[in-house]
Amino acid sequence: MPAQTTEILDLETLASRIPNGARIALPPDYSGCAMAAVRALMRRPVRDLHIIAVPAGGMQVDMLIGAGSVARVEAAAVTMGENGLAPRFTAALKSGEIEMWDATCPAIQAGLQAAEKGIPFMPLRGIIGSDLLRVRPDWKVIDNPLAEDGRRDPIVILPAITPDVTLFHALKADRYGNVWIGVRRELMLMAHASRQALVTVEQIEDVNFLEDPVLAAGTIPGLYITAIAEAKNGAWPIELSGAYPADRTAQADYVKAARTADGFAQWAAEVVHDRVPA
Amino acid sequence: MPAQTTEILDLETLASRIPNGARIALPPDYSGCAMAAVRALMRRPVRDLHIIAVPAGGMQVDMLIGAGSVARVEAAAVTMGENGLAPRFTAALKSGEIEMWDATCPAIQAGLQAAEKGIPFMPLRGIIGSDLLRVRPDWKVIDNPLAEDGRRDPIVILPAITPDVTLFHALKADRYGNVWIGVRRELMLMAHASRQALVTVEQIEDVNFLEDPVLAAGTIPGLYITAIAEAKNGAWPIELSGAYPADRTAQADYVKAARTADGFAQWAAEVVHDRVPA
Amino acid sequence: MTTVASATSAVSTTEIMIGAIAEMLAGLSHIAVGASSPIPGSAALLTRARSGGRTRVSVLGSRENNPFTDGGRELFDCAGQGRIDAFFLSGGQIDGGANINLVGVGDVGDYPRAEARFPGSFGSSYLYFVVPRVILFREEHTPRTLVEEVDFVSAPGTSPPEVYRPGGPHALVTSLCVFSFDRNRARFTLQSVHPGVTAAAVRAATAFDYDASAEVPQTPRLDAEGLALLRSTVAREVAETYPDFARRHWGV
Amino acid sequence: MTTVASATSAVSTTEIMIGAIAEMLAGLSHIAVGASSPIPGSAALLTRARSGGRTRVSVLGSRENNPFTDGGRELFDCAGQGRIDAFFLSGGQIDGGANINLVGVGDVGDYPRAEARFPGSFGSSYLYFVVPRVILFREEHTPRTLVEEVDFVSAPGTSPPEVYRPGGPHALVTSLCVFSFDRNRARFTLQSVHPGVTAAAVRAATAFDYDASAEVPQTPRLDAEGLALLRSTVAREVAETYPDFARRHWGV
Repeated sequence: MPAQTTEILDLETLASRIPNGARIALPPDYSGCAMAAVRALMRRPVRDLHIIAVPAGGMQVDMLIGAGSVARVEAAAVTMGENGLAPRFTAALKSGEIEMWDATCPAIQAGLQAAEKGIPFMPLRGIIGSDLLRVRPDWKVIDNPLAEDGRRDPIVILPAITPDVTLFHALKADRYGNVWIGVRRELMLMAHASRQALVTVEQIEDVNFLEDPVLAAGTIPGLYITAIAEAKNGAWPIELSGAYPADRTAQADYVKAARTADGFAQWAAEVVHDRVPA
Repeated sequence: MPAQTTEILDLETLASRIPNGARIALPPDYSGCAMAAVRALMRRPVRDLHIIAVPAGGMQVDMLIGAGSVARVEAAAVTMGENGLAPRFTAALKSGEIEMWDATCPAIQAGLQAAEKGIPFMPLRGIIGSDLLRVRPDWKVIDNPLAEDGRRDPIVILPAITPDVTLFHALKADRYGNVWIGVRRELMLMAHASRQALVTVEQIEDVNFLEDPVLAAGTIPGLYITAIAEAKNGAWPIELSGAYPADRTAQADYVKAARTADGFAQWAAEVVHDRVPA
Repeated sequence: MTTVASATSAVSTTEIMIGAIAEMLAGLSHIAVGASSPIPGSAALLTRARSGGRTRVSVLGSRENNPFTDGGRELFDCAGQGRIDAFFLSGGQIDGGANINLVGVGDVGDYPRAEARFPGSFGSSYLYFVVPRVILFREEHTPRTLVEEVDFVSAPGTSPPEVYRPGGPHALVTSLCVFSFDRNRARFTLQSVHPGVTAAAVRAATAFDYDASAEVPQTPRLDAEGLALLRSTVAREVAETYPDFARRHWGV
Repeated sequence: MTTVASATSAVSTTEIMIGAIAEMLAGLSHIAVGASSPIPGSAALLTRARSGGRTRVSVLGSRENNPFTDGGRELFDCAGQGRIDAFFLSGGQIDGGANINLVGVGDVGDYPRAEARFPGSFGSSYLYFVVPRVILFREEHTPRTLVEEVDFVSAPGTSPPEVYRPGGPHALVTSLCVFSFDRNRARFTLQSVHPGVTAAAVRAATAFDYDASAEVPQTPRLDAEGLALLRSTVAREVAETYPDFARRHWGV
């Protein structure tokens, strides 16, 4: 009799659980983006998000910036990949309307690992001499206290990153809230590190993934999952590995439209507020 | 065309790759012990091992101590579980013939994670006020450099643990050296952290586990695996999840015999040097 | 015993201990249990059975009740995240300051040589600090186990205020009695004695000093419903992880 | 182009760059390639094809050639373990000290506002330190990209001796030429110019100072065998991860 502590919600209710001002962790474009839930957030619209991109942001980050939902972005990069620069992100940094916490990929992962372990900081090699240290006063260089023979060994230490909430999309969950993610372990790290994890899935199955040793190996236990909601094509127009490829036309259309604020608004009126794929 | 860098060896050759004096990481009794390979090491016999039990040791550690193969044990515990104290370990600590580095489970895991990340140390909560700090001069208490407002926040930091070699047994490998371990991720951590990983398996399959997204989720890539060897019943008399249960009679026989050095020698003559299960 | 214990059989000391521990667990969200802890394990599974699915129990070494998929470190990480409300520790020695010793008997100056060597500290040196409600249990209640001062501190009962410590000892359950622990005073109080045990007998069997009121109540037994549940549904769940224990006590 | 390039077609600048990079990779055990790096990716896959299975290539974002099973951090952990011999970085700006800028153009004092904002540093601030052979590549070779001093240092080209740094820049490959980098002198040397390019043209297109001998050799082309391999087997492997690139260059 496994415990049943994960709530099963509908998409809009799940999105409503993310409060204004939340520090929200979002996965990269190759790892399951909860695009349907992001559109629900834009319809509300949510405000003042601190986005933690794990470790880089793409279309979902750019859309949320365009919708005026973002106060701050913490990321190793924000990009539309082969479609070029992220237009609303780039514009927002030119105008100065969002705060940027530039990072480097392994620093975000190390910060989340610190939260996962319940430790206040994590050391990381590299970074010294980078201007990231200038713009990230929360990062600090110390002398490795275990260096041999009093040798100087400067090393960067990074504070734990504990998101209020993690939001992503996956292929499937079971009714106990166990979510199968396969090799996409960054999603597990995010769920472990975050206070809450909200997950949309293509489908919820009436089984227990943890009873199958092969599935269990790629499963985040329901223990870490606050709530799940079904969302068919929930990652569209981003790819979902094992289910569907990226809709490159829709992505290119977005990048083209979002070059200007007006273009973005028109795009959002059509794609976010009306034409919600079922 | 995947690279083919993992060697496929026979059991004795695989065991011969572990030099005297090696710092060797061994898994706990529930996680796939390479007992056939350990018996091969005892027949040689290997000498002066520094065993890193991840995080606790059982029958394989006790056997190696009995065989005179061990200089040092680094472990959170050594126990025969429901069969009680580990007899050769207990005797060796009474006589003082091995060095002991007592630890606590998460400290060993944190040390391996530091090696996995290529960082020189890892902080860990707890431990302060434990006599472990007295007997582990390599562990150090520092003030958290990120503590707020000059508040004192003492925290233990642990050096990275980089084993020379990891040795374990698993259900199956493929011909590219990919090893399926399911949820037993401590084996992956050990392989990542170690300079070499030697693995025995029930069988080597002529496929590529990484091509199957469900299997891939529980697979250590061959990238980290130095060599594999087939060993049927390779974990006997320890259980191998998904294959066979523990042989509790054989384990109880061992504990009874190993109460004395003579008893151990007799047991070894019979079980290690002659009756090698195929 | 090879037949199922009926609900009317006499309540055993083991069942008294299980009942006492279960009472301390009521209402918690997530209880974790170590590999060789059948009495706390039974108490945790009983608590879950009475919670209607709200209490999660994670039993190390169990196939059915171990939800972890990230390797041996996950239990400790999970506790460090504050997601585990209760855990259980024992000790070769436990002293009046709730310090526990899982390493050995003898002068720590002689370490690693020991007069008697225990298996080792396992996760105690960490979990004792981060799990809010740690329940100590030790069936053997003698001056040899409940000592004035432990020879080796695997994990201290209390810490100075600057040490990060959201967790710590809540109580100590033995085959004779239940002690509660006051973290501010670093001291045990005799809470209750098991049926047939006197406060004087506890005092005689305990080498450390502790507080006790003049009238020490008896440890409450499980009510009939709880006992029936323990001996049926829960006993079968216990058998999955602790088959010998379940057979011995409830014949399942 | 929609037909497969034959082995006798003219060698393109892209193929010259691929050949130059491949030469730097020969004999390495493990080469990792970022997600949007088709030229280095092609060079790595060509190296693997010529290695007889001894060279491992890990391409981020590839299904076929991404061996990682431990999430986004594994590439970085793997590099930290010393298991990656070569990696590739680019930059919105690269300067004569091999400092790279992936953040933006403008005074760092105005950060985060920027005259032009690039995507961000990605893993460069780390990988540049731990991967022994980092090859910089940038197709656009102009004073705008190869600057005297970068506006923002995503990752420095060199570090003081006390800084742990087993890795760093090895060379810079552009559409015009190949520079080698001397870590002790923190300075580039013009190693070779691509066919049809003069040393003077490189000097005019480069805003940073660098060394050059009086006679700069031409960047060697791939031999016929290498070119044939690139345009057949390797092109098809490249297409798995970089379909547009492979179609454009080799019609596969």
